[in-house]
Amino acid sequence: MSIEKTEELILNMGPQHPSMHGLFRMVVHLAGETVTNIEPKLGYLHRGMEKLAESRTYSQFIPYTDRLDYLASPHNNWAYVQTVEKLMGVEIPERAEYLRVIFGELARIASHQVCIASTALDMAGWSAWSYAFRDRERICDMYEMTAGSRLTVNIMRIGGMSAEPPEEFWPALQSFLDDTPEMLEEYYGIFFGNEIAMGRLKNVGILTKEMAENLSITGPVLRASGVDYDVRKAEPYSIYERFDFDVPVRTGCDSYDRTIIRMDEIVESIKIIKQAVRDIPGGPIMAKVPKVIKPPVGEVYHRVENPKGELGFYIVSDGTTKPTRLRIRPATFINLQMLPIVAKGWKIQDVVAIFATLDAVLGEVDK
Amino acid sequence: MFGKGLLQGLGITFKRMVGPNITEFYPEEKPNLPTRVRSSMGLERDKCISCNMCAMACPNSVIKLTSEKNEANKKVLKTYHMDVGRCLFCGMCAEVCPTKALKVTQEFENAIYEPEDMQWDMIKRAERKGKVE
Amino acid sequence: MENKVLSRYVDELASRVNGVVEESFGVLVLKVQATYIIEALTGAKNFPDVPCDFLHDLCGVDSGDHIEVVYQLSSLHGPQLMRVKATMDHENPVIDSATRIWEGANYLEREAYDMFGIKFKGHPNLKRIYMWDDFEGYPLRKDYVTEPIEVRNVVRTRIEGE
Amino acid sequence: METLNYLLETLNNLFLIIADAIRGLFADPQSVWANLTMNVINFIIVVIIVVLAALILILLERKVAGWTSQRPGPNRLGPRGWFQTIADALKLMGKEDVTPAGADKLIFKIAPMIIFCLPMMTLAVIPYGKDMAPINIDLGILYFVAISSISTLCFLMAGWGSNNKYSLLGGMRAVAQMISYEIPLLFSLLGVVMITQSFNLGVIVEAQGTIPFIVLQPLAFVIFMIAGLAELNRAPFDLVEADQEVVAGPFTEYTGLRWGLFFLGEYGNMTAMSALAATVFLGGWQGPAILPGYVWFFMKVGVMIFMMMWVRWTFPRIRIDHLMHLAWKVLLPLSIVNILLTGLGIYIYRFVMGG
Repeated sequence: MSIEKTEELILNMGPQHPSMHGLFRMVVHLAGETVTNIEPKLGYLHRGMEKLAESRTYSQFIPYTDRLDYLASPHNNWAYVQTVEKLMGVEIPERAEYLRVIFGELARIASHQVCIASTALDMAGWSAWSYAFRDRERICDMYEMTAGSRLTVNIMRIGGMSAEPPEEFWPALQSFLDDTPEMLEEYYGIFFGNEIAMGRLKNVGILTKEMAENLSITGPVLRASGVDYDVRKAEPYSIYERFDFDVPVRTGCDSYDRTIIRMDEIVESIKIIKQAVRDIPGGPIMAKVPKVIKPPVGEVYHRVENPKGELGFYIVSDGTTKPTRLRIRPATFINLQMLPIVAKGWKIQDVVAIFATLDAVLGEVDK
Repeated sequence: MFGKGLLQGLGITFKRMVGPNITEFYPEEKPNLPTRVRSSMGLERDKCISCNMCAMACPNSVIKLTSEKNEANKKVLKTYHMDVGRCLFCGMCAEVCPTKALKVTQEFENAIYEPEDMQWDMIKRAERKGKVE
Repeated sequence: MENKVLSRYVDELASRVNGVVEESFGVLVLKVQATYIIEALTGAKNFPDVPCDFLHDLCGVDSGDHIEVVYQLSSLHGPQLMRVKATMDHENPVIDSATRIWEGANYLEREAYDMFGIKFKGHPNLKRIYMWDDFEGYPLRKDYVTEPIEVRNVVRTRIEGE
Repeated sequence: METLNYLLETLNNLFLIIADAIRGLFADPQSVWANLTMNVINFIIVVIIVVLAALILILLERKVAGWTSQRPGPNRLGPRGWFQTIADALKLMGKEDVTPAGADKLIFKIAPMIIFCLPMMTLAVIPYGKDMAPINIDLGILYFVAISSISTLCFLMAGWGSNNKYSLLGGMRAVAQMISYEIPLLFSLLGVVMITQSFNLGVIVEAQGTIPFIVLQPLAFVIFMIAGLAELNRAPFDLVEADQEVVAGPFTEYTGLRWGLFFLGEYGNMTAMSALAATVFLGGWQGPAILPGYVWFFMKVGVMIFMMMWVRWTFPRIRIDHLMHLAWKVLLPLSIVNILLTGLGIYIYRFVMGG
């Protein structure tokens, strides 16, 4: 008679799984419902962005940056064009800077709304999901009327912006800003204030401050672990030092704080946009840049605060029209390292929730 | 008190349930797209000076155009093909066009059944569009 | 001011690890040989006053005749920035893993291995991360040959009578 | 006024009159053959109720889902989309019936059939109107709960038979969840049984002539609703078929009409549970005599079902350890307290009334 032993159940989640946010795949080792180990497997959306960049000119690569973190595409444009501008030493006009800030912060709001929505959806909060997406549509409309696209906006150019916002943009922006407190109240009422959601998220997936620093975590996930660090404050790029805003920090280190900190960030973004709309000067939106962009020989690293973490571009130029090496520092790719460490010992349902709070976008993870 | 959040949530969904809908009834009511929307490309043959700027600006080498010289030694467009299967719809081609011969258009119903239909012959498309209107 | 202090420490560190210090766009770049990398990184992490204790990014660069690993260091407690470059042989790039210093180097080193074939000694799980396991070659190296568009771009043609 | 009253009376007893007429066709209205015919007719009626309820509820569910998220819901087929479920059913019939390679074929195939039978068996004891229970048995409540708990077995069979890890996880969750919630469910009903001193559903409805038991037993009603939702695997307790975690749990591998049967069974069970709630707590067919009894009954069932759907589209899903915690540490003690209070109340009532 053989002795039957209990075995680990090895469950393959993804790439086709409803809560894997795209094409993420993880192999989950389960003892009953409890997770004993997770092996993330990446590369199902790998398009070889860095390789593509080596065969594109500097301006041709801008549309590709849209496809990185496709929920906040203006931010990716921004990081990239600023890196090239830094390399070339281009000064861009004031109005363009303000417009960049407005679009960047709108993108941050949109991205956080998607994060809140998808976290709710991964816990079967269907209505919360649809409300957040409903409000995000208004931001998409604003993108559409300015740049002509709703998702992959492609709005920034090396040296400025691609287009001046049309007349109907400003009233739309104003009414959106006016409605945001109501929106946030609704998200809170339907999701964050809900006892079931709190029970699911609070004290789950603890990422301590030390772990976060050691794992190179950035962005809201880091700030939810109690680290007061934001590139916009620590190393102000663009014109962020002109605005008065706070960096929301929470010390809960759990899934709940990782999600609700995005609500706080939306509030701060609204503040920034309001100041930018108040102060925006007139003038041109495009600096004088040569038709063919040929940066000098050199290397530059530049980072911005993407909604999901720090997005960095490292460009090595050899003086030709195409970069020798273009490195993208993807925020969520690095943040994803915490998943196996944090999720160990929790239930399979918590893994889904923790993954949602990371707000991973597979376009950025897989590049 | 435990349960307050639950009741609040029920209240919000009930309010939305009896409130107005936000749906766009798409096939019956066509959306009114802003003029900057880049859903497809339109070419005006007469304006084109065959400068090849669009083909050079394109990140994915979607555009292939040929030209020939006419009696006045001016370049005239002969063929203009777009391999839309590779197109990112980034609008860079329309942006660099010096004569605005290539423009973004708001025709968004681009779904097709066969992969070979993704090869757009822009001149033919322009002519066909002229007939329809 | 801050930068001067950092610059002094970097110079000291450079003399210890036989490195060269350059400056590019306000960021100090420390170039070392691959064998000294652990010493350089630990040194940078433990600078007094201005520790560069946050591994911001790690990537490989193929500069033609040799391969480099570039570490972008920063700190969560100050504005200091620093870049460490480790140079190695193009044919057989081997370097010590930084995972013992920062756990966050794990995926980044796997990516560098995947794209450049840099072998990180002491890495807990050095496997390809983006490409599939039996993929041949290292795509981001300059000597990697990509097939032209015409070969890749296979379009199904319509069968008559469909 | 006289004629109106007469009309109402007739409407109220419409089905009884029809039944009497059918019985009247036989030489001896109480013969075995007459009884058999009546049973067959009752059976057919129950099947029609289950299928119709499922068809309507699937549409209603999608409509409610739409309304909560500010959409109109399905609106393509028929007036305001009323024929959507029929089209879906036809589509399901046309689909290929796939059995996974490693499946335990017998178990895999009979699981949906059994689950489809259960709502018919349970709905047979519900009194739809005065003297209108298809089968009037004295242990109605016990029978109902016993039969409805068989669905646990079906979920486990489907989960095990599919040879799929997600299904297995879902099946295991089903067993853990449904067996736990059985106990508070039955205990919450015991208070009502103590008051009426009968397990017969007809008697329970008769006892609510003046006051529905929801007033006397509010705690029991809340416990019953929560436990009932869990028993039905409805959100926020739908861990069994949670699509975000175990994709669709036991139903992952099912296609076509087999999957459709699961769906019919689920909505049938939902109707049955709402019918039980309406019968035991909301007074069943009792209501102001402006409408026939069965209309009142179905209106109450409708309200219960709407509540369930409303809850489903509002709340996120509960976690499995919280689920167990809720069942064993909250609902079970509360239901026992409820029984205790009911007993005390009955004792005081008798003491005061001098019984």
